[in-house]
Amino acid sequence: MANEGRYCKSQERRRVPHRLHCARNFPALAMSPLSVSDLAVSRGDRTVFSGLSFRVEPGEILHVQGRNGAGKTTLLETLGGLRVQIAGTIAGGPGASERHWLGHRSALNAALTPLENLRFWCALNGAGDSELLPALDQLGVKAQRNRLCGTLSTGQRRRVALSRLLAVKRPWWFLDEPLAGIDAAGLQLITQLLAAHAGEGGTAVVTSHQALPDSLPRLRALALDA
Amino acid sequence: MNEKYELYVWSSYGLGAAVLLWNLLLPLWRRRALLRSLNEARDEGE
Amino acid sequence: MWTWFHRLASPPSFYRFADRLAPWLLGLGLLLLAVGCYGGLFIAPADYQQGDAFRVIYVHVPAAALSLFVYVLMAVAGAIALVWRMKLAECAVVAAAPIGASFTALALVTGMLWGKPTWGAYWVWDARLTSELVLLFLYLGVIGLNQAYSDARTAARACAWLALVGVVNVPIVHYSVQWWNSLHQGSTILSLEAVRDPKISSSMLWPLLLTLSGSFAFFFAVWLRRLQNEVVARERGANWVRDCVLQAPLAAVSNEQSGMTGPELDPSMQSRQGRQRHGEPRGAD
Amino acid sequence: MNAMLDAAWAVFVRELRLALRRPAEATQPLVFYCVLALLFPLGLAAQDVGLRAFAPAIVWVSALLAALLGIERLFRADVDDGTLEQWLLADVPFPMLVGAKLAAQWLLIAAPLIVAAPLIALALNLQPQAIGVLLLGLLFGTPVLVFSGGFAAALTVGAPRAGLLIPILVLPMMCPALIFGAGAVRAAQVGLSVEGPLYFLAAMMVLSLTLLPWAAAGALRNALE
Repeated sequence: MANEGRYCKSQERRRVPHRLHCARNFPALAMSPLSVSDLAVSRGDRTVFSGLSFRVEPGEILHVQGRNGAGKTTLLETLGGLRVQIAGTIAGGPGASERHWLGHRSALNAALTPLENLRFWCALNGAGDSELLPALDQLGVKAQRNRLCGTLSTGQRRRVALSRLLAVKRPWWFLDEPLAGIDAAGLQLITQLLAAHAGEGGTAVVTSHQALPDSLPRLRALALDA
Repeated sequence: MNEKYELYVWSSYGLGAAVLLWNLLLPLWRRRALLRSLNEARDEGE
Repeated sequence: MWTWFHRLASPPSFYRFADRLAPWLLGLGLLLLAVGCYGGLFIAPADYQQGDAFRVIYVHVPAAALSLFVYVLMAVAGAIALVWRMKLAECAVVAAAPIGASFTALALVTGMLWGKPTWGAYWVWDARLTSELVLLFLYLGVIGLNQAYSDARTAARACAWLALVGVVNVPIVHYSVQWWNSLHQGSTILSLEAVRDPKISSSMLWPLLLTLSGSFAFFFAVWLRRLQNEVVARERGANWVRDCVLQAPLAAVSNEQSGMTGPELDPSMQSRQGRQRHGEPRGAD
Repeated sequence: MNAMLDAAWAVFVRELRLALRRPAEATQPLVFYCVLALLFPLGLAAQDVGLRAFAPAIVWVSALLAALLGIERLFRADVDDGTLEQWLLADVPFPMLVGAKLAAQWLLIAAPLIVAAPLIALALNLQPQAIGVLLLGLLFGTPVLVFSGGFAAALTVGAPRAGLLIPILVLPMMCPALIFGAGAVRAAQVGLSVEGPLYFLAAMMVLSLTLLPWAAAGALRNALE
């Protein structure tokens, strides 16, 4: 894809480690499209949205948009498997070990260090932790790996949380407001991560108030207000 | 009825009646409040 | 039968069904209770052992039976709510708890009033009284848990879990207290059992059967009414509420608004039940 | 199966590590337990013979209250920082993870209470021959206590101010354990057989170890939704 080529060149300039975007295709099995039809989800007794139908193809980045309370997070939670819909079907989605879920909370205990938090997370998911340090390095928080998470800034915690995406490779990403509390350099970093992920054939569903950069390949918007 | 027991028996029947009344009235009151708030909400909406 | 059941579970058809059924159940219940109480107070002969004190039985036994029955009903509704995510069952749990609690309290107090003249003490730590007390705490736990959450659905489902765990707990408490007692005061237990299960003559029996069935009918009538309220409160935005709840009684409500001396003016009731009755802002966004 | 055990072990170790980070907080239940139990004699006349009779109940009730101290916070941090979402989404049965967390809590809260119990029992003039029974009873009874406390904490985790609700939810579940735990000690004091109550306690322990993690997991899932 022409778009992607341009993107890679710009990355080289910024000397991002090469392995970030070396193509590694995910097994074809995991990559069936996710198709949602006539979905209705409620929080408590309030139906947040209903009659929602869309498809996510492998390799796509779906940007879920909408005003506050439109149900972005609710939709993401339903797709990720945290919430049960009241009507409609979700077909072809990922299994538990094929998806990354990053909520708007970072899932880091304040009294543990980033490394301890992430090692725990790896053990929870039955994954090795050999990729942890390189992942923290790529996200620029390797130096903070032995400080308590409670002493890190919001952006740093966000970066630590995002390093899970690199530490364990999974084809489906569900990211809830990954850009919240992150600086310009961080925004660039996340853009690179997403582009590299899509380049490898991975899929991402992202909620965000901010616009995602147009440079991203196969970016598609889903507006929940409509 | 034997006076020795009168107090116990009558008070238990009285309490029973009170419980019945309480159970009877409470849903009615709540229903009334509910209908009023629903009506208000509808009037505001219109 | 199954489709009928399924249709009933939808809030609007349940609402209409309850509207038709509840008045009949209430009338039947009150009639049976009135006849039963009259029979119990004036027709049944005095017991040869306990004298007139045994007449408490016509209040105590129905209340105790209801308290257990309502808890089991709550647990069954809770299981249905958790397995099939059925809204009506969630409401059923929450609606049953206050009624069950009131009858449990009645059973406890009448038990004490019966105990004083027959055993000479208001309270005896026997298995039935103690498990009844624990049951009251379980009911209070359900009511408290329901009010602790601001979201009605989360609250109802938490209550369903509690009811399920509690229903396992009640028999355990009962048998543990029984055993605890038999270790230390075996003789009182024996005489107590005899008091609780007297060889009852038919002129004593029929009022009991009447008050028993009457209070069950009464419970179901009140429960249906509470369920209606609960369902309407949770479905307040739905179209059917507008169509079939608000249309008919509109005139009645506006009348009441003008010159009413109602519960709103009763401060004691207000403080105890205010939250429950005015819990409407729940789940509002 | 192996991955499941690894994950549960990871949860267990994480709990211990977190407790080690805040040692003062972790020892609070123990201190509270000792203070509470040793307040009772001060309410009686010096050398009161009644103390010995009340000792089993004092030890048990104090343990009960100490274990409930702060249990409402059990899941709150994990819910607030999003950790529990990751537990739910991991490819491991959620009740298993909840069970592992509760097991760690038992080790952190209840095990110190069991260790301290003999000293308190001696201070309360309990006969030395009854102390073994007391410890055995606590060994069987405290898991019931911690697991039902965990269940109550899971039930109330979404409710902001439910601290006072937890004792109301837990105490009915603790009645049988209290009856048999203190009952066994009283039986030992007068030389009666203690096997019955202890068997009953062990059965209750098995029941709560098997059922309550599932109930707690269901309640947590509900609170997160």
